[in-house]
Amino acid sequence: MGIIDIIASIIPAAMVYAAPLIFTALGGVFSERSGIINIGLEGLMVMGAFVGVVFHLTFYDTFGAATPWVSILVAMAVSALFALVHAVASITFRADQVVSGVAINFLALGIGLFLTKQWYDKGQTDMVERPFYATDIPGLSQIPIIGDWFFSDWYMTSYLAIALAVLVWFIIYKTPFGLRLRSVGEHPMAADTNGIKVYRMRYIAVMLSGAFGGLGGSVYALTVALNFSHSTIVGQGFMALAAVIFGKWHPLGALGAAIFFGFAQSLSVFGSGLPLFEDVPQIFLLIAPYVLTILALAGFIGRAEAPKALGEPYVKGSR
Amino acid sequence: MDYVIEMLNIRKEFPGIVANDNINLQVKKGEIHALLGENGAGKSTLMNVLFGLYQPEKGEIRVRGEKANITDPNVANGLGIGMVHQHFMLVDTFTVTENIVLGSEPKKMGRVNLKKAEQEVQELSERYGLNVDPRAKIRDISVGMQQRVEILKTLYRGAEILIFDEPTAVLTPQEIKELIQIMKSLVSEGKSIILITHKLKEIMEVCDRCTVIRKGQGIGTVDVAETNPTDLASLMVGREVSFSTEKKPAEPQETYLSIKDLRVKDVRGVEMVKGLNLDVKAGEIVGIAGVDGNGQSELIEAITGLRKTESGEIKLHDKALTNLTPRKVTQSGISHIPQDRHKFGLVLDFPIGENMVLQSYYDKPFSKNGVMNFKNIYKKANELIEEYDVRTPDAYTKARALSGGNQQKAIIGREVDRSPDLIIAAQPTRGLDVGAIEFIHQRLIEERDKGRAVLLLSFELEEIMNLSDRIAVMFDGQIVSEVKPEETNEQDLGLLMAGNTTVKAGGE
Amino acid sequence: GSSDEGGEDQSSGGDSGESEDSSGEEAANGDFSVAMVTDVGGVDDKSFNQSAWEGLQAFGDENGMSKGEGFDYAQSESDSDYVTNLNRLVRQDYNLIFGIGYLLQPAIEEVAGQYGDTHFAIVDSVAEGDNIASITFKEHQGSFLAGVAAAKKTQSNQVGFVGGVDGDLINKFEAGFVAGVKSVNPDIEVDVQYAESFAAADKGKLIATNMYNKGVDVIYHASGATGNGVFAQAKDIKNNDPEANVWVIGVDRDQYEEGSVGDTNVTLTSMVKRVDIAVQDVSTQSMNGEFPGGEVLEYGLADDAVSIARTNEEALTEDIISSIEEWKEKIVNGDVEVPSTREDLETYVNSL
Amino acid sequence: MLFSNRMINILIPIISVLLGLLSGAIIMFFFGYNPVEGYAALWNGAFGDSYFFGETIRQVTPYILSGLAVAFALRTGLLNIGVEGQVFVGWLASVWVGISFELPMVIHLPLAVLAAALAGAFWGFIPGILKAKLGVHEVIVTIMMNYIALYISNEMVRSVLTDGADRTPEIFPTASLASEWLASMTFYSRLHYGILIALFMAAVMWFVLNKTTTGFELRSVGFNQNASKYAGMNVSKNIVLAMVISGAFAGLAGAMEGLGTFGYMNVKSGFTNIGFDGIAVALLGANTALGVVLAAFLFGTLKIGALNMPTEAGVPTELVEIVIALIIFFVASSYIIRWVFLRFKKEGK
Ligand SMILES: Nc1ncnc2c1ncn2[C@@H]1O[C@H](COP(=O)(O)OP(=O)(O)OP(=O)(O)O)[C@@H](O)[C@H]1O
Ligand SMILES: Nc1ncnc2c1ncn2[C@@H]1O[C@H](COP(=O)(O)OP(=O)(O)OP(=O)(O)O)[C@@H](O)[C@H]1O
Ligand SMILES: [Mg+2]
Ligand SMILES: [Mg+2]
Repeated sequence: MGIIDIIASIIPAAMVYAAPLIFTALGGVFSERSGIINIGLEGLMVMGAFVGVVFHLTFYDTFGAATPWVSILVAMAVSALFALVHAVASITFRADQVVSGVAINFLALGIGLFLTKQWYDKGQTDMVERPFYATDIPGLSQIPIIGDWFFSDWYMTSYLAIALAVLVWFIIYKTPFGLRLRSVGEHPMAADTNGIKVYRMRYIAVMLSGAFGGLGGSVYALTVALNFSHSTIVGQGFMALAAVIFGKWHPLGALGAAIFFGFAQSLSVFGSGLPLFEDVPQIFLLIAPYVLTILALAGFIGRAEAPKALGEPYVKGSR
Repeated sequence: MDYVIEMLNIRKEFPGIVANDNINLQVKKGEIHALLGENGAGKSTLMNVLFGLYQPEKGEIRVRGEKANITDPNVANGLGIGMVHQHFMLVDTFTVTENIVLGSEPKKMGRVNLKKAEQEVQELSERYGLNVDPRAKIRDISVGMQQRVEILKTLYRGAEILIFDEPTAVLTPQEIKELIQIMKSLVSEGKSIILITHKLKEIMEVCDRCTVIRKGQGIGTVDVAETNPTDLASLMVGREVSFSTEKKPAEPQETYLSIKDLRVKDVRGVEMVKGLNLDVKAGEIVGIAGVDGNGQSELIEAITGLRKTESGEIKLHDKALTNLTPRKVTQSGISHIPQDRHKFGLVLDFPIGENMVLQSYYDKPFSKNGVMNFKNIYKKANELIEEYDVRTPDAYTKARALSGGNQQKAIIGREVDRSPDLIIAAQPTRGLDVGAIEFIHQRLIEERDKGRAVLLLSFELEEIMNLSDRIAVMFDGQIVSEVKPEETNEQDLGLLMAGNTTVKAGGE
Repeated sequence: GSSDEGGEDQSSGGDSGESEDSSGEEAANGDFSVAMVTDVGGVDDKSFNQSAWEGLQAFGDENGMSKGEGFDYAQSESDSDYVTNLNRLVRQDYNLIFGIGYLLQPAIEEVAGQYGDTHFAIVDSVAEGDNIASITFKEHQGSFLAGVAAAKKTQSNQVGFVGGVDGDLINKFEAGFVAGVKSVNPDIEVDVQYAESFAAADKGKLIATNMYNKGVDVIYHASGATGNGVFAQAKDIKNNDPEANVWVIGVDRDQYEEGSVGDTNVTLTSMVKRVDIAVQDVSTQSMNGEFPGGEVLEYGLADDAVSIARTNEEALTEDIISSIEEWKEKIVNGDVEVPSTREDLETYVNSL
Repeated sequence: MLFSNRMINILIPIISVLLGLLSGAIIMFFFGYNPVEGYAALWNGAFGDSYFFGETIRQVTPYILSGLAVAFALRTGLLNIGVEGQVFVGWLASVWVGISFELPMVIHLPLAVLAAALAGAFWGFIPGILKAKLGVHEVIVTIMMNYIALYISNEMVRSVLTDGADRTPEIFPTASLASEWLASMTFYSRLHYGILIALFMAAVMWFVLNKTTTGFELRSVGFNQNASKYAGMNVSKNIVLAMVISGAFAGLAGAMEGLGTFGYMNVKSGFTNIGFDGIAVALLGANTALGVVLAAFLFGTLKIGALNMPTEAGVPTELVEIVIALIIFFVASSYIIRWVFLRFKKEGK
């Protein structure tokens, strides 16, 4: 297999790995940009995966081929509502945001598995019959090299991830909403004095993080895992959190970080077949993605500045 | 009489404290109305009520004669009330324009129309002679500029009534002058201004009337034309206050601190101190006068070990201090009252008592073999609290809960008590009321008289003139001239600080 | 809560079980009772835990018992729960207790040592003790036949093996599979990769992507939920190109369902491991007083305890089936000794 | 006065726990289970007899230590999500020492315990030094270090400690924390001496943080780095130290498993969750030593008791997961409980 072919298979594969992280990390960006730490991304993904799979299984007969798309929408909606728990606790009740996020993680898994037991009478759901499928983009996939790399065997959800990252970048950096969102995360009191409803912005941001986390979880479930169980989401949410910070709380940074993770993972799998890595012991390939991340951070990504008000509940008029 | 603002019988409580107790405030159209009171008297609270940040427990607000229910800043903005806060309400990472338009952005196809916004800001800025760069990031511009951005924010929203909460506390004399011009031009356009300041001189200079509050209660309103600073001060404090601090002439002795050809870079790597020379002798107060941003902060950070020096030499009693750690510097006999008390001076979440031993906790009698002795710590703390009149419920109260003035007194107590050879006091009275200022000045002079060297950094010429035995003017990273306070005046000093070397040291 | 009648709580052992004199399990059938402890997979893992539970249920049906009365299970949430769960069941006076999965081996040994009167059985591992029966499967035999199927099916002469976590048990699958493939055609390359997890569907998908891209057309997975990713990738390719020659061989139970893509199916076959048969068998022996304590029971092709699923009739052609039958014959006869470790595999392959 | 502040502080966690249990009861009821039976089963599962009590304490032991690890770091302003990985390396190191030497117990056991602490400390040192020197965010590094620990430990078990086996041999009895005496007292539960180590470490944490100059510095740096630097403290050193101590606690949690509960290390197919649960334990315990001990106790009780719920009351164990989550929420949202109290207080006057 030539290098071009190898790349052609690595790119879409890396994107499959990256897409759920991208979605979820975008959610994390929203939340943390508004000043709310979201360590509950894992739980939001769990909720998304659970809802996505259950909805798909239940309504496949109704929606047919469109079911995966409807399912991820429903997963977004439910997860957004679920994130409300985090919002109420950390915004209105001024809970420690890390604590509340941890609780979200427990709660999502608990609810997901409990309901799975109730509804399916077993520890995991059935497999969805018709998940997302990768496709070639007609026309574009014919372009030499580029076509193979970027337009063959991609999931629509992978394109969606990139598109949403750009959209979120636009929203956060170009629109009034984004300006207000960022101001709330940097200096909520300044925002307040400018007449911005700090609580409302934060509620919206946390719910958006729920929606995006739900999207990430459901996309993972409907492209990769195909069912829901205790072993469906195992750490992806934390990787997404890492992508948020790695990407310096920037949507495109998070996109880059998630893709970086995707490539690192792919390399660790594909590597054993590449001449360069043939003799590298398996263990090194296994840990390579994680070591590379640390090296990248230490080497050239370096210090990242979090939103200034991150983690601090806003109390009107406090000093 | 048509008042634009009437606040009647306003009462505002915080847990355990009544910040405003039946206060009245009536502001006429087109006037500059001063609001005067000690630290913690409740001025900011009253204004925050007017601006809709706080809801009063009782009382009524009328705007242009009509009863108003100001539930949040949006309502205030709508009523034409704008506020420049004591602590700036600016987002550091945003540009000037972004900060100004935030919350009422011009839009174009769903996006912020930055071009239009920048243009509008530019126009406004020119119209009032504010001279700000709409595209600069807040963190890159001076405090004075930041304040103008705050003013622009209110003007952009069409404010007719402007509240300035201690705008001059953080400004250089030059900037203060410019601000006063700006305020004058604003009222000449028919706008009304409420001005909070501790500087009686400023009240005398620009204000029409003055409302005084003391410990949360309204004392009354006077016409500025019919009063004088001394009366105002005693009205506010409730006793006589002396202004120019009494002091004997200095008796300088041997040189304690000597700095030779010092060069220091700032965070961005720009050289800010460029071959500076300075001596401070025992028994004298040397004041550094200068416009903010001429390397003063870097100089002090270099002396205290908080910043690396590039080259040059710092000596205390002939012992080199250059590039020692802050701990070593402290141990060699230097005390430091930092410019930013929240950032450097205190661990706000520690009890005030533990803050009193922030540099000495590791030493006897506060600890032994690495184990803290809290009994001794709090004993010491209570002594200092007593001696320096730090008003706090007790030594176990978190530093955060104290008012700025009391926080500052605690720091001064701590620093002076270590009986250092050299005290570096950077803006020791920033934002404090006259009573507190008086107290602190007294302490610094006492220390001088005990034979300690004092290096004073202040952007307030009055403070420099009053306290210093010798004034070193700093400009562009160097001491450009040295003058005696009795041989110069604020005018000449101002020129020297602006880098004008044609003024002869010592004045004519 | 024993005063409440009916509902979910039918366990007579429950709270009263602690008192020795309560007559223990007065199940419908005499007073024999049997229970199992799952590993962290849970009783419904669609894998050996589930299969074991089905065996218990079947045994119960046969003997007129119902869940909680005569047979039951305890689910483990983490490795440290095994001992606790085993103990709980001992205290509830079960006569025979199964530990499902090799992970329970040390726990079973420990608890069995403390309770000499209770019978224990461990599945998938060998434990020492007179009151322990060790139930193992000749997965290598089944995997061998899976290898035969793969070798017959491949057109590219490249097949793949995806393992969960590298270790003795999964190595058995690997060795058998490779041996099967090579026995049919020594020239076929077998690509072996481990995901180092039984729960990493994403990794499984990456590995499958890599393998299929390299030209592998049949992948045998022994990797739990990681295998979901392998199925996802195969289905994906198949969906894009119904003509594509991509196959997955399932593991533990018939994974036909997992392979369906529209009208076709990518599950070539599955290496079915009938833990239920073994569990039922040992339960019956124990009930009849013939508990094989201290013995190692090896269930293999001969007992039909490992077998090859034939659900996908379209894909598993006559030709393949007859080949499988042929090799099965040889294995059962003892003509072929299927290797169960990597070392044996090497010897075996060299001898071909 | 109706309630003193002190009393409110004590009451809040208790009320949170009760609210959490109450919510759990409502859920059980809603899904057709009998909450009384459910909780009775949970109680029996955790305290039903001395065996289960012993097992509960055994489960509490590593939770105390992993909780301390998270709490210690948080007290100094660092979020250590890497406790999980530090547990792994601690476990590995303790077993390594346990199987590799034959020494008298007085040397062997302390050595094995120490090895675990050192290994954990080293695993904490890496994110610590990267944070201190390069400003790299500890959250990412610790997440990555978890995976590295998992894979490396597995590899070590397979290739270094054994010859390709899934599990190391048993440690020598001289390195074991297991105790005949404790076991026999609790009907052969796996209760071991580790609980003493855990409690001792909680005392150590309390002492270090609250009574020593080191603790003063650590807390100071946690609150305000600038002021700490101004006060002459070495900020970098303290950040590293915080992570190292935190990692050492976590490493000890690993030793509890390696030398106590299991006596060996095996190839793991995933995380143990001791470290992740430690985050919840620490936060439930308000990051104080005593709080962590109590929270670990609650956590261990719920986890062990839950195992009994399906067999005895037919309630799925997942329900306990939900209850735990709700308890954490109520503790986190204590502001609202406090607010209610203050309302009462005001009106009660
Ligand atoms: N959010 C708050 N919560 C509790 N107490 C407060 C709060 N804000 C102000 N206070 C208290 O109310 C009193 C009045 O404070 P305020 O800030 O209005 O004083 P001020 O007159 O503006 O003082 P300064 O000159 O120092 O700015 C002080 O005792 C202060 O500690
Ligand atoms: N999801 C997250 N995103 C960003 N930072 C996080 C996140 N989770 C945890 N942290 C980090 O958690 C640590 C503890 O948070 P906490 O707000 O309690 O500490 P702090 O003393 O306020 O620290 P800081 O000075 O960083 O605000 C901080 O180092 C913070 O940076
Ligand atoms: Mg913080
Ligand atoms: Mg004020």
